[in-house]
Amino acid sequence: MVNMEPSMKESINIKVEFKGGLEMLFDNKLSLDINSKDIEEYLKKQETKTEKLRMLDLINYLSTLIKPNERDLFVDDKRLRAGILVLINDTDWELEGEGEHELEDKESICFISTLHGG
Amino acid sequence: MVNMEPSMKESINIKVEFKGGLEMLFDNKLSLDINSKDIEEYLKKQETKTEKLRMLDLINYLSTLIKPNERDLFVDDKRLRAGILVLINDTDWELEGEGEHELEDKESICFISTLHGG
Amino acid sequence: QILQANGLTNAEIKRFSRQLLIPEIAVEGQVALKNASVLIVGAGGLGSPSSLYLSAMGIGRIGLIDHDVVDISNIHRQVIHTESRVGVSKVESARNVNSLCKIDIYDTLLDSANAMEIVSGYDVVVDASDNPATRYLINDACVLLNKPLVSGSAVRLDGQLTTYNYNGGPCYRCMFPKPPPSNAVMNCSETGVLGIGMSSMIHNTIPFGNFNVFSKESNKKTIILVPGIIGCLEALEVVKIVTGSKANEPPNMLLFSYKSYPHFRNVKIRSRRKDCVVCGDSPTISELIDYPQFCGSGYNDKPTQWKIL
Amino acid sequence: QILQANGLTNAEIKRFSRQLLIPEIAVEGQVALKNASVLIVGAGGLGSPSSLYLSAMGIGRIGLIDHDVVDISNIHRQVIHTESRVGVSKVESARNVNSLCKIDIYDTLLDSANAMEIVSGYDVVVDASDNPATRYLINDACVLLNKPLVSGSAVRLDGQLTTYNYNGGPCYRCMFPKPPPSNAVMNCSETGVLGIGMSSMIHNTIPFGNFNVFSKESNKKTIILVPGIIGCLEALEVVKIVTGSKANEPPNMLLFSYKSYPHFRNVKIRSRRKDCVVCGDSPTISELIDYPQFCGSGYNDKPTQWKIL
Ligand SMILES: [Zn+2]
Ligand SMILES: [Zn+2]
Repeated sequence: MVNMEPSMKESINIKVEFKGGLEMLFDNKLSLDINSKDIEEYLKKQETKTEKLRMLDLINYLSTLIKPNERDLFVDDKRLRAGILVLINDTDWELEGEGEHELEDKESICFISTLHGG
Repeated sequence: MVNMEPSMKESINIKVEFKGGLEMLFDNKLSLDINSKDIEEYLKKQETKTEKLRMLDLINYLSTLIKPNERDLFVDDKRLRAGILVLINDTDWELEGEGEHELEDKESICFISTLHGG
Repeated sequence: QILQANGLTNAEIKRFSRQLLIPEIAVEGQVALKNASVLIVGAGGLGSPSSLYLSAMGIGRIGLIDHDVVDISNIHRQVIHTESRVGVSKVESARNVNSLCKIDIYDTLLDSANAMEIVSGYDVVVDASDNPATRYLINDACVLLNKPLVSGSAVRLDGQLTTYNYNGGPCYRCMFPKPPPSNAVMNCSETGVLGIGMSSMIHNTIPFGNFNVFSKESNKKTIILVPGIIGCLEALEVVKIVTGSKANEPPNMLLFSYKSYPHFRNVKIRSRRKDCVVCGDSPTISELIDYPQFCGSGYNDKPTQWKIL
Repeated sequence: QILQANGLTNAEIKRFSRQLLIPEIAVEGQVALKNASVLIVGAGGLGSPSSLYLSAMGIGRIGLIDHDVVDISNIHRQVIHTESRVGVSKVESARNVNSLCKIDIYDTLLDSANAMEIVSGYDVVVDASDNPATRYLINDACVLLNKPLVSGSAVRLDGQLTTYNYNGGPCYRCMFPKPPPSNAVMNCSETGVLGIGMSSMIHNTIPFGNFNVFSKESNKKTIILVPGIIGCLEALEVVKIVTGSKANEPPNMLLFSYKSYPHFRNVKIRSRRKDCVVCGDSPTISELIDYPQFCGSGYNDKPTQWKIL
């Protein structure tokens, strides 16, 4: 901890869930525990690190966990692809700032692919 | 507040819900907000006030809100009648001490009459 | 029918292809469903959808018991004699639902004298009955015979669903050691509120596909959607038990309430009670008892007296 | 039939006595159900239980549209010509389900040319379809005609349920302004995993009471219980809309997941978007468009190409 940058905040933990088939993109895992350090490390490499840790950062980090040929089933030009609903603590992310929403410790994020079948 | 007894704790609030038909005993109210002062006042009258505020005290207080001729549909000899399941914060009260459970602030208590029809 | 090495016939593979392709079911799950037998007690609002969906899922054998089903002979004929019936569409209809599923019909009242023998012939039991005496009877038979019990109920606008006697969870008696007072079982207060000749017994028909169920009780108030939903969910519990995925759940009860938002609520319930008189460590009940006496009301949902709730 | 002053016939009072006695339905609710008309788009896994339960609840008129239903003429005949059919039990069966409910059958494909006329004839619309193009089509027609839209879907082991365009809530486009890429719609990765001749199209029959539905797609993988549950819940949404109790709920979506515990999850969703192209304050869509082109896949659930998901 001696080398910790003074600007660096404590790391936070986020629970990410996948529903509606999206779990198949993530090795059939229904949920992942994500630490903010992992996201920040990815952002540093991309040289896109900003002060805040936003939903969009999480989405782009998650896309790196997907096989390259399936990535367009999750993201489309660095944004979430159409047809995926996101819940932040069981509430539609549209009510919570969407991609600009700043991640908080212990937040629960759920990605749901909409279903069209019947 | 000048006359407050030194032993008296701050009052607590409890949300009580009724399901499975029990709401009909309580004027069709699906939920009640109960303040511990109301229960304590009742217990004083009954001269049964103890240090702790227990689930049994709540049950006996609630029975006073029911019409006398319907009271045996909720209590049986000062205990909850058979066939009513109690949840304390969405968990079976058997896991939480049943009638001896000490009430806490903001706890959610749910009384459910078991259903036999089909 | 050609039986493949995987244990399914070509007809079954064709019929269940949709769910065979789902890894959580797959051939293994489908074979487990085919080899499973399920007893459904009650062919009313709960038993109709649960039996229909269990047969559609591919359960190999279903027992259906209900003494109160006027059209039970009808069901029986439709299921067993489908191929010889007149009218192509009717044959088709019955065949599509049931031809791959054997259905045992018991046109009788389940009681202490016959329950052990009937229940012993099945892997899983579905309680779709409508009175406490039958519910305690089914529970004790399931505990004595070590069968998982999927128990659903629906009254008025509420529904409840629990799997008892399974995987360290409670039995019905662990949850409810004493039966409710019989005056709390019947709910007749609103009878006659309509001001139209409804004071006598009203015959209610529960329509459900091929299952036409008749009931004499005017006190079984509900909207058919509530047992419909709970009945489908009873079938789901059976599928989870048979395919093994239910084993990952803690003991729980699902509550449905039309009046509450959200409608569904899942709550954690107790484990098996060591002091339970039937499933505990030192049980005092080792054979079936007189349940109408124990409950103060009979298998017909007829109370000793009716009071207001 | 004798019509009482309350607006119900004696047959209706007898038939619906159970729910007439429930204050939340009562005569007022039953009359509202009787006077209501509901269009169900799709007669597959969702449409079968929702139509069956809506008719059982007492909805006065149901429209059922599906071009892909092989046995639709069968349903038509069973519903309309019940009284003249041979075999008493069949007549009974059909009568019990439907005699008090008028059923309009549309053996056609819902598209931009006919949707406005068909949808305009109903009070509430149930989306029980199976592809994005139809879902956007239904949504736009409902917004343009100001009809509440109960939308259910089920794929694999998941289900979703929302009521759109109702009481200040969003429309389908408010939630999903852009259609999903067509490669994300089809899910064919597991086709053929069984190693048995399943590479060609497989004919799947969805059995459901009198409704025998045939589907040509091997890609519509699900267990019949998931659309069964969602279909029942679609019927529930309609009943809540028609009787008025739905108005107390905030905009929400119910998620069902077989793999998750608990299975149900209710989530709060956005309100109507002021910038929505069809239901917003300055809509740019004022008539139906070409939905297969908009979605890159047609009304038949056939994608332009199949890719892995
Ligand atoms: Zn027990
Ligand atoms: Zn909109």
